[in-house]
Amino acid sequence: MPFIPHTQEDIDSMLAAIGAAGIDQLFEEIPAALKTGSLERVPAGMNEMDIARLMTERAESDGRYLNFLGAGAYEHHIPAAVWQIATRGEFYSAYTPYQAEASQGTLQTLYEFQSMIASLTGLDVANASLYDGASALGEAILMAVRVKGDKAPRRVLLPRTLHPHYRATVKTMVEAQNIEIIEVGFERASGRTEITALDAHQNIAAVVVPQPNFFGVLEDVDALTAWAHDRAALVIAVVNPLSLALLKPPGRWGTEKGAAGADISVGEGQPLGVPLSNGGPYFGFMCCKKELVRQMPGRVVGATTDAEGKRGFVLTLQAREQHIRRSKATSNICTNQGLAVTAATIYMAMLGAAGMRAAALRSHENLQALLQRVSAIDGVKRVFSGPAFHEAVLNLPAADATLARLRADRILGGLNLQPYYPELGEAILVCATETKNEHDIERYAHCLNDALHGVEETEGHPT
Amino acid sequence: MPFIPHTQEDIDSMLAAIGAAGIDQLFEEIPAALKTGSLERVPAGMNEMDIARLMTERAESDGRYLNFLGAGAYEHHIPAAVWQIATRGEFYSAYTPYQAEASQGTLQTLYEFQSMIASLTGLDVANASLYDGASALGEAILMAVRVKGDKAPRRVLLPRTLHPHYRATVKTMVEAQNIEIIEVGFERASGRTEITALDAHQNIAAVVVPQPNFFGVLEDVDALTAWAHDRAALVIAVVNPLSLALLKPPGRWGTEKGAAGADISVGEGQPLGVPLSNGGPYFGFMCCKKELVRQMPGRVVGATTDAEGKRGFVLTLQAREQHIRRSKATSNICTNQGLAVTAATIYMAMLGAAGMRAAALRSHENLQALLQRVSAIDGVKRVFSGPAFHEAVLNLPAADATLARLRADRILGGLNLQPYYPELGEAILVCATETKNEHDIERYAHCLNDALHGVEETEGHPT
Amino acid sequence: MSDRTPAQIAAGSRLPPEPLIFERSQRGHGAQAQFAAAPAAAPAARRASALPKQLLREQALALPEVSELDALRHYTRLSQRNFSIDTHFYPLGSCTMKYNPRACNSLAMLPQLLAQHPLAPEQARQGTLACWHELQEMLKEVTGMAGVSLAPMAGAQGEFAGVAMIRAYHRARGDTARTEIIVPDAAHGTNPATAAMCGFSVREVATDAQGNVDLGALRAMVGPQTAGLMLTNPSTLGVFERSIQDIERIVHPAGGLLYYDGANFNAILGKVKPGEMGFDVMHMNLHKTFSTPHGGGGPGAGPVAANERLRKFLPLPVVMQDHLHYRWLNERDLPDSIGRLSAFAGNAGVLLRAYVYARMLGRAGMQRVADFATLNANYLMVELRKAGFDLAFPERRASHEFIVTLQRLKEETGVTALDFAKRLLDYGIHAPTIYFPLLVKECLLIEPTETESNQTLDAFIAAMRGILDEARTQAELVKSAPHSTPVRRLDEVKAARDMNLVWRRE
Amino acid sequence: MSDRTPAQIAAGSRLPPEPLIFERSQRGHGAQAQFAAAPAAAPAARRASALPKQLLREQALALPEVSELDALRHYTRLSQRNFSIDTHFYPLGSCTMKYNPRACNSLAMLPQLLAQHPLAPEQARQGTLACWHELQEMLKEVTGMAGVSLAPMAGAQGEFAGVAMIRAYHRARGDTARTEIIVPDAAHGTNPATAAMCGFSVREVATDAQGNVDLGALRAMVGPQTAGLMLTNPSTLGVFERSIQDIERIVHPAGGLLYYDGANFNAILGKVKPGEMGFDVMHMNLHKTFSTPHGGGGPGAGPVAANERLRKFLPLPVVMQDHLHYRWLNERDLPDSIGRLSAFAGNAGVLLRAYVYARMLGRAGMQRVADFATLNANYLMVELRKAGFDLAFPERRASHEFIVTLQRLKEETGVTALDFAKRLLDYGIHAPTIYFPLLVKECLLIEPTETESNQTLDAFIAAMRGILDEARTQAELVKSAPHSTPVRRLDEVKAARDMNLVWRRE
Ligand SMILES: Cc1ncc(COP(=O)(O)O)c(C=O)c1O
Ligand SMILES: Cc1ncc(COP(=O)(O)O)c(C=O)c1O
Repeated sequence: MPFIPHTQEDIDSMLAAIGAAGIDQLFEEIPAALKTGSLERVPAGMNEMDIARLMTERAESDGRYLNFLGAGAYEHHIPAAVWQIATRGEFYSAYTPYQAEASQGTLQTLYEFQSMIASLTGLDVANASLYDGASALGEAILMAVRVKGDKAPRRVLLPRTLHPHYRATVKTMVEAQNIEIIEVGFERASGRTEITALDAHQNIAAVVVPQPNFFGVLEDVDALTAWAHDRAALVIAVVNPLSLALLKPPGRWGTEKGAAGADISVGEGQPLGVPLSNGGPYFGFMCCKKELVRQMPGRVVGATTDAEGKRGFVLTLQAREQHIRRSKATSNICTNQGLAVTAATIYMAMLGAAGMRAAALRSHENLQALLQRVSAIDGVKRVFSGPAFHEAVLNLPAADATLARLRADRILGGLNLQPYYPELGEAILVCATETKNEHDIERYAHCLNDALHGVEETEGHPT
Repeated sequence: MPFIPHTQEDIDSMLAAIGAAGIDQLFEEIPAALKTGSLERVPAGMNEMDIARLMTERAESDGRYLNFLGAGAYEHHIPAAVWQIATRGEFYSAYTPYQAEASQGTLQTLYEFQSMIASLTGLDVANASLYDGASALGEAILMAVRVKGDKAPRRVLLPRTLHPHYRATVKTMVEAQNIEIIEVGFERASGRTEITALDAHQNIAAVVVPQPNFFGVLEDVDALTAWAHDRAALVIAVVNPLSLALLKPPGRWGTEKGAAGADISVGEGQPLGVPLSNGGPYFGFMCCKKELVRQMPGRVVGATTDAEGKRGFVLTLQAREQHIRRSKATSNICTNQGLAVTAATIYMAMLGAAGMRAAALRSHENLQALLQRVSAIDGVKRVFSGPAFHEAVLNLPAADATLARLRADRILGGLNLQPYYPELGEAILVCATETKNEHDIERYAHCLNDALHGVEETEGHPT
Repeated sequence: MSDRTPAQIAAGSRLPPEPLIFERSQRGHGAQAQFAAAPAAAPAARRASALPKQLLREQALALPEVSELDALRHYTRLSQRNFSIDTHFYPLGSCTMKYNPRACNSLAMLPQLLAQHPLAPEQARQGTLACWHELQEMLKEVTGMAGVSLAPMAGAQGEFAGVAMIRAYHRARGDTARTEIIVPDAAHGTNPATAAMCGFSVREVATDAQGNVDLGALRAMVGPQTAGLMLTNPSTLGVFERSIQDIERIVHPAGGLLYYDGANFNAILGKVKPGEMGFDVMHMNLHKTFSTPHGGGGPGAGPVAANERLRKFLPLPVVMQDHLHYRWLNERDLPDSIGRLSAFAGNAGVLLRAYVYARMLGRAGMQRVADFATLNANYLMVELRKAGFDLAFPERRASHEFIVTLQRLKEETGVTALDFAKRLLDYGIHAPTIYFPLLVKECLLIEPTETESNQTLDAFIAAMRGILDEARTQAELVKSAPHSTPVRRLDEVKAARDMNLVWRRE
Repeated sequence: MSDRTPAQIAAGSRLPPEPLIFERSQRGHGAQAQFAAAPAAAPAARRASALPKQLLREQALALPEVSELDALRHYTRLSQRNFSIDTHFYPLGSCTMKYNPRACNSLAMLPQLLAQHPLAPEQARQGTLACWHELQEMLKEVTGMAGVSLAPMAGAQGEFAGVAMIRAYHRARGDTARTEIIVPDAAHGTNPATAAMCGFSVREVATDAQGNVDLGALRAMVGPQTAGLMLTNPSTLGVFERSIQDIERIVHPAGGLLYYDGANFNAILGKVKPGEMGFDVMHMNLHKTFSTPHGGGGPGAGPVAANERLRKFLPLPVVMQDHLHYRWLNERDLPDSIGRLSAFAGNAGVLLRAYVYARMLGRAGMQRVADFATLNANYLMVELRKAGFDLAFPERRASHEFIVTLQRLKEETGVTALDFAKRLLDYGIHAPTIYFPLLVKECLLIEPTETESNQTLDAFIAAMRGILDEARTQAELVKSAPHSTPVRRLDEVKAARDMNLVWRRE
């Protein structure tokens, strides 16, 4: 029996010890009427050899594409060591470190992670992960409203430059909490959130500030933070952690203008060594100012000492969590994204500040090179003028058909923005990270030019 | 600097401690005339991201084939766990267990390996590996001649049914030892070694007996062993270890006929969980009777106890080895194939007797199914009548062209025997292991039929 | 290594603690082979200097600088300072720490799968979509439900989805008076926390002496304000909720819905279908029942399944098969959906692991899961009773887990469940869940899972016996455990007080 | 776990020994998910019963029967009972235990590469052949040789190939009187053993007080019977053989050839080319200089390189580039070759790892190898001298390694090199090579490699200092080391006497 070692002899002797006539008897407390006959629609079992072949064939069936998609999930180089270590059995098959003395490996790794991500965001403390960037934002909004207290307004400004799926997730998560989410628009020319438009809103609990925003455009985070703090609203930063090797950390936003930096910072951890893998498992991170820590959701690891005075690590501040506080907890989250965090910690330890800066910088430069190259193509136009990080919006004729053409050339050319931002017309969001070289950029431009102006081709892409 | 952590500061302080002005000064003892200017023909370095892409592209460039090649290297299912454990850093990056107390992981694994392989071959003792099956046979012949002593004849019978590359390797290895290697032929009908032809030879030190032989045919090992022992010659078995889950172990060969079983057994360990990977790293194994152990080459692990009486494992009988005995050693071997042996041990532990028997049996059955199916094709004929294990020789018109046609269908159809056994005419050696299913066999037969009788096709295979 | 002074290295020292990676850091040491090369010559316009200065980082970044070898060595050594399924028996109740087949990991991590972008068009990912679709279908079958969404990323998020669906259902009917969710007092903390996140107030219903929901109390609690009841069955007490049919007959007629917390689904997989027990909506913990890795705390996956009534509220996205083509259902296809739970499609790679596991088990294998999880648990329970342990529910069969209470031992010897747990670590066994459920004093919730052999179970029994003996003869040894771990018992109070949550250069 | 009785588990116990897998075995337990399924219905003719009965196995097979989990757990736990580069500093002299980059492993194990059959036609493996060809070219460049064969599977097999080529060379010239190979008395054991396997008698030449070959003795030894001299440079004594040009001027004119044992190539990579030092043929240890894994004893790879005179004797196969196509050279292409050394093409996967490593280092990286290996060694040497250790060659620069002799310490305290080595294990450091070369009494041959940071070197120095101190103040502690390993000092004499080499059911 796959994964079950018992022989008939084992079964017999165990049943004898129990004093039961058969295994079925162990289920005697279940009302007979409820017992299931069969699982007809579940196929028969396969051995490992056969499933390995099936999965290999499926994995290969779709082929490989040169990828210029970003939009919240980024292709970066991941050192081979990262997942070779993260998938070691001791990390892979352990669980939440409830028994601290038997889990120092996981606990210390998480403590190191918290330290690293807090340094990246420039904030005081961090938790040990939430599910993903979008749900982390949902949690941050709930947290901000809790921090503001029962008497404060339950109104949050959410810029339209934020990832549409983040906005959708937030909507699902705050839906039952009587929180008013107000979307604020962006300047058509720069692609930045319209600060003047914010002034229309009063009594705000929190303002969400993405950096870079969904369009790859860099927001004027100092001004936004100052605006919010002037109105006693909390600032929730939504950041790409890799970009923070290059960009001003949320903890410093607006400080020149007298603001005290973002109060909470969340984001998607995927760029830190987590493969694209169809969208998950990734991890959300959350950092905040020290004084807010008791309202923070998620597990937190702290340093302490043992009976002999040696340093060690434990889960701490558990009184915030569901297993202690139940319906009064800061969140219902229990299982988080530990393994992805382990990988991210190893990634950050390997790259360090210099390596991450190099990756961010090269990504930035590659995008610039790509933009320079495709701008020369007739009909292709950059939509926003603001400075961009590693993705940008392009206008071009017939986005959908163009992307299909590129696909036929084994290129994922970008995301069609039509369903999300019809106001932008025929537009795509295109991304270039450090994984792209000059040859790739040239190939992209060449195929794009062909797609738009080339000889009429049959649409060679699959179904 | 890749893999070198030193900063200029580190370098300076280390040089200061040494009292040297620069690194170059550390090389001052090297005559200036010998110092190399440059390594012009070595390309510039690449970072991991770029080499990963290059290797991935090269690996993918040749595409995937359905493989019916055997001939000494066999495609078997390998449990995913095997190499995930074997490549754990503690196994992967350790070396020969000279410090036993710090190497119990490797030592115990090797002891377990020795136990398993000795059980498979039915012999008393085993070493911890040699390079591969072919060189292990070379070592076995040298060992047999040593065992026989200086006064005995230095003449060894080597059947022509043995893998041609094994015969070539033996030739290289014994070349300087004044050993006469006599090739003995096979019966044209059965594909077995011709026992009657052996009688022509006298004063033999050892007889080599392959089972199954290169043609996949099962030799009459009992008769061959008895023949050799009647003449006081040692028997060196060359066996496929996986087949021994099904076949009589060498240690029992000829025992019904009064012979005492093979004296030495060697073989290629690859079928035990080692991937094809272009031919290596594999490992050779060697087992022998206890009384021959002091002439055995290679490392050996033994059980012992520690200062507190606890069981532990050490390298033992080292007085046979080069680092102690130098020019009088049983072999010059030092580094062996430890990691592949580790994988094989895990493989055998996972499959156990039942799993290995199932793999062997299914391989046998698949070959039978394949033979049944292709025999129906006009022009295809099985060459030998003897019972076969998991490969067999087929006659067909124009072996080379037929294989090229199959290759165009992404099938590796077998090995062209023309260069090795011109006497067999247009013949190929074809193999089916448990990895092939009915659909694969049908596809093979179908494409073979097309290749031989189909509509004229252009040779679509890559240059 | 560097931290073991000669004095520390006495005879028989334990695996030493490992310094922080920051303490290994030295300026300029870094894994340079991993650094992106600068482009040959980037025109000024492309460089970072082209970015507005006020948006750039000026502050130092406190990331460690260590060579690749030092990083690798550090995390390898850290890993060795963990107990895990792969190294230790891990009978952590409620968590189903069964063997995580290695093939599930390597097949979900095939390079081509890791390279797939979550927004790549469906045409470029048919192979993967097929896996998820088949997984949805298998989960429908084992739950007896009409629809499945794989979106939730853990059990708690599955609960959120399910309870949000209950809310959406009542709302859709204009039934806005239903503001309460009932949970048993033995319920897992995520149940009340979830209900609160979904805007409900939480009522706890009592448990009777046999571990069942107190039906009288339940009857008294149910009414037009009841949105639903959340129930784990077998319950967190390790027993099957026998009155489930009665419960259904109380809640449904009152207009409430039944939520099934599938954390304990391992106990009844292939035996009973929640949909047939009368539940309307449920989640599964794939990291438990379908053996995806626990990963030191996650990631898991918590698919949600619903019956006909509730399926239209399922969270997005969902995969459907359209002739031979697979595609995502989105907001336009499922307008009543509670919406998205994440930026993409949940823990996609975890779902692939579960898919591989499910295909390997197949129909027969799934039915064996509950059989052997239950056999192992009952065997342990009976043997521990024979060894002198008190069971929380001695009259009941164990489900896949059961509870031992050390209340009497504590009174006799002062040894607590915590002490006992720590001492088990010295025996090379991960402790069971302790102090949960809160209902049973000094409790150990023990779940062996079906993948452990009788040999391992017997070794556990021997260890439990040994510690019981120690508790009676040398209590101090137990109370000061663990003795063989890299660190001794850790001070949790100090941790909470100091709030040392991030490392700072001194 | 099962083997730790309560009594054994005292405070501070070490990682316990792990039982044998056979002792975990229980009939019928097996990793069934790994078993090949029987075909639906195999006609009788296809079954094993169709095989002649007398050829079948009747004897039981003493393989363990354990579940997949138990097997995984066992070998995972065993692995933890190893020191390794990935977990410990490992300054094992002569073995170049440098960091093994993980990318080398994963890229050599890409699924498509693992699936390639060694007899697949060249057309189906152009990508792989390209890698090997480029590796050959790079090795030619760094050795200064005219041709390379990648066939040898370790250093010793490379030596065999090289010495067999020397033999073939003399034979081809009809010069059959050359029956002797000269090796320094400090040579590695494989040198004389190889010469003997190639049918030569071995003469050992003495070493002078500075660690160089005694030129007088050499001159006296060389003659018409001399086939060649095998030399490691830097030698196994950790110093560069300064008189190499003189040696060349002695051996070559006498008709002998020069063999370079490349085990220490790490010390001079990119600094000196053996071909330019006058060597005719040589091997490299890719598992040393090119950082392929040592794997608990192997596999390695020992490519052989030769100058114009000897290249036609290189072993088979060799890759050549023919326009844009790569192909194998075989017996027909190289009729003078010494022939095959293995069934296929050597340790192909190891060669791929070396290729990846070489490409990552590149030209500049290769030149840095010797620089930093030498810097680290000289730093350690100087610091250990300062700490009071005696150097074997205090007047010399260290190459990439150097020798400390504990002879004086032994006389003073009774602590031997073996004791010292065992005590280092307690400090979490793998011992250096001890008692090799045989020439220096109570020696430690210490090779840090270039990939270790100064921090690690300093920790090593501190440990050496600490043990020196212990030796003087509490010698018994050192003499009874190790204390913290899973087993204490093991009885090698008993092992050789008992010859317990395989497990048997009792
Ligand atoms: C009974 C029960 N319900 C719910 C959960 C929550 O599941 P998750 O941790 O996956 O969010 C758990 C898991 O710990 C559980 O045991
Ligand atoms: C100096 C020297 N020569 C030769 C060898 C033999 O190399 P291998 O172990 O790869 O056969 C070694 C390796 O141990 C060595 O150190």
